[in-house]
Amino acid sequence: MAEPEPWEDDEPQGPVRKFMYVNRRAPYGTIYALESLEVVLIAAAFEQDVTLVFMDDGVYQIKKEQNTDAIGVKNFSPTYRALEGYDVEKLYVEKESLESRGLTTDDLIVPVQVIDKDQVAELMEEQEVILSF
Amino acid sequence: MAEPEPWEDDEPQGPVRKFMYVNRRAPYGTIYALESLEVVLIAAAFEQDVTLVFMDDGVYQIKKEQNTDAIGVKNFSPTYRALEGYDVEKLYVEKESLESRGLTTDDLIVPVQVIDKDQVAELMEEQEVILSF
Amino acid sequence: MKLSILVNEGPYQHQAADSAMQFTKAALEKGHEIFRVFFYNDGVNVGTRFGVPPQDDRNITEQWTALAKAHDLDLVVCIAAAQRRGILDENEAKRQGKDGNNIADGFRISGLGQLIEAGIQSERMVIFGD
Amino acid sequence: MKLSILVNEGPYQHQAADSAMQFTKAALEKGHEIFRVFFYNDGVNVGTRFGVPPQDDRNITEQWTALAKAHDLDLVVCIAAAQRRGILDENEAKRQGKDGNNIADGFRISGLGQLIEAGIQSERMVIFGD
Amino acid sequence: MAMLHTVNKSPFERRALDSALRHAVKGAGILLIEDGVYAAFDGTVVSAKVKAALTDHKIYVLGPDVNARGMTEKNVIDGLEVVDYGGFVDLVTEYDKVQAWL
Amino acid sequence: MAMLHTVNKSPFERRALDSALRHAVKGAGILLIEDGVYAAFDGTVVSAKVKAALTDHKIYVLGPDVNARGMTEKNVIDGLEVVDYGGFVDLVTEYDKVQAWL
Repeated sequence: MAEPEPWEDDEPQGPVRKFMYVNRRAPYGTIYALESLEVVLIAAAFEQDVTLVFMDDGVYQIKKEQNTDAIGVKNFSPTYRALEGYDVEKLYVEKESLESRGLTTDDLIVPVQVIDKDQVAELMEEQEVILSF
Repeated sequence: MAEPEPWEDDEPQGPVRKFMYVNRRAPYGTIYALESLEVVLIAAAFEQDVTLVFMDDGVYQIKKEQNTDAIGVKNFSPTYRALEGYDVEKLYVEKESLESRGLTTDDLIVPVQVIDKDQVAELMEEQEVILSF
Repeated sequence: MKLSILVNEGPYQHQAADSAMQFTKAALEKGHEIFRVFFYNDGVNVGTRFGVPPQDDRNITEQWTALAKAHDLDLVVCIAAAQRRGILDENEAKRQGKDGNNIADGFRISGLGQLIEAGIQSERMVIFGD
Repeated sequence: MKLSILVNEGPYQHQAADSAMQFTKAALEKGHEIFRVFFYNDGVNVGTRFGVPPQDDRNITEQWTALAKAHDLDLVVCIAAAQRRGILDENEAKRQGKDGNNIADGFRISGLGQLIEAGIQSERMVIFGD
Repeated sequence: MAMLHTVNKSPFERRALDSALRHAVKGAGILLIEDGVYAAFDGTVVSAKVKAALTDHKIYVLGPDVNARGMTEKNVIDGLEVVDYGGFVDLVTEYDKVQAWL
Repeated sequence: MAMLHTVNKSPFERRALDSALRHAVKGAGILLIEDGVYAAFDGTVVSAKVKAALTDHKIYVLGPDVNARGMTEKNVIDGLEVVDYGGFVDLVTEYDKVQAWL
């Protein structure tokens, strides 16, 4: 599946498209954070131009020191650290979302770029495919 | 199932319990309004003391003139009118929820008693079983 | 004390079925009686035996099946909600003319009256949903 | 124009699968091409053939099956999400050692790569969820 | 053309509309569907917010979802455009891309 | 004893906590579980609201859900009581009844 597909030649925008994954939900209360991450990992094999943005409750997905032992659910937060190995390196966090939750980048499990809401808006406009779950 | 059950004799509170159905969600976007109503209808056969309260987006459940033809989903709002026939007659609507949505009792498909949030709170405290979906 | 549990969401998508499981275990450990666990709305999807979650994650349905066996729990899947969503036992499959069934061990399909009965019979009803 | 649709919620509990159906019909009527409809998260539950909704309500799965037949639509159920939730075709049932399957006519089970391919291949991706 | 943002959540219960409006650039479109249509009605505590957003955005609302919820075009805030599913499809193709605020 | 209100929604995204607080009589308990635990942490835009509610209510938060979300007791607002699932069970039996603000 990682090989170029025949229809890619027909793409007016060329074979590589800009994919953005918008993460707006907290982990564990619902599965969206985990299953969004599973898409990102599979997508990596397609060598597209991938951007992740964490905003609203999505910033909690990458909170350090998650310990799920007592809720009996798998802790998937270490997987965010593996993204770099898949060449997924454009991770953005919205400043306003962090601040309203009393968080700083020191609280986060991966290095990210912090941008404000207007920059998030511009970044979205630059994308070709926006996936949200 | 409508007959008295043997264990009812053991109930310290007597055979009839106060059941409240709390309806806080809008219809059609999710199934909770419909499946809550289905519980109320079945419950009627048990001859319990039933109260329904509509608050927050739940007040939209009993908005008049719902027409679902173009969304392809069944319009179940006429069923609220049938509740009276099942001796379910204690229908309360929260005043603040109505007002913040620009609605009045003229907009509602069934006769209701309008009470304010403090009265809702007191009514809840009087119940024995509170069901919310 | 006699407790009943209501689960309104399916497995994995929401934490409801997990929270209900942890709560039920803790209640049993404290010596309380679980009169019934009733699965309604998408909660009926907890009762499928066809699920195969990743090996490093929990299998919610099997957890319920095991707990029901160990403590003789009454796990009831609402028949009306199950029909909508495609949870069938052998009887229901026959009645509906379906060519198979998917109910998990330890669950039974029954009517909404079982929820009302649980409400009458139990001293507390605890609800887990979205 | 070439469009793809992503459905993230199961049938009935949320309006997502209904909205996606109405949107897809309208797009086809306007002469657009539907490259793929991908079912993810609880959306995979749309693909069960075991559902029997009340006779006076719609059967969402049958609507999709019929639309797929009429317009040769590619309805893809995500394999990983389907495993978690118990949606199986014959192959998957064999592979997982399950004694039956429940996939509906017109749906196929495949990998997440199909979603990415849809994103690359389609000019627009429209998402319906909770 | 800029992006089309779809909002399917009640503005009384969820913050999806707020998030969409905070991240919509000038010229972006907002389409209210499913329970999101409750933001489209006049005389509610959120009407003022929606009217203010009309300065920078075209706002559309899905008619079939409006009617299902017991409302008609008469209840819709002036300046919003009511569309059917065909109109929804047209918006998807006219705007550059779509972002769903689930 | 009054009622126990359980809240399982993030206060940043949903209005369930607001609704629970509006309808809790003096002496009623509030238990934060699942994504509801985000209301329990200090230094957020909702902390002040929760602190104010402590005047009329005992507020509890489920420790296992706190830890799952990368937080510890140190992050929890002073005056809230952290309980485990056993404590959750005790609260259910101590209060007269339970209302879930889903």
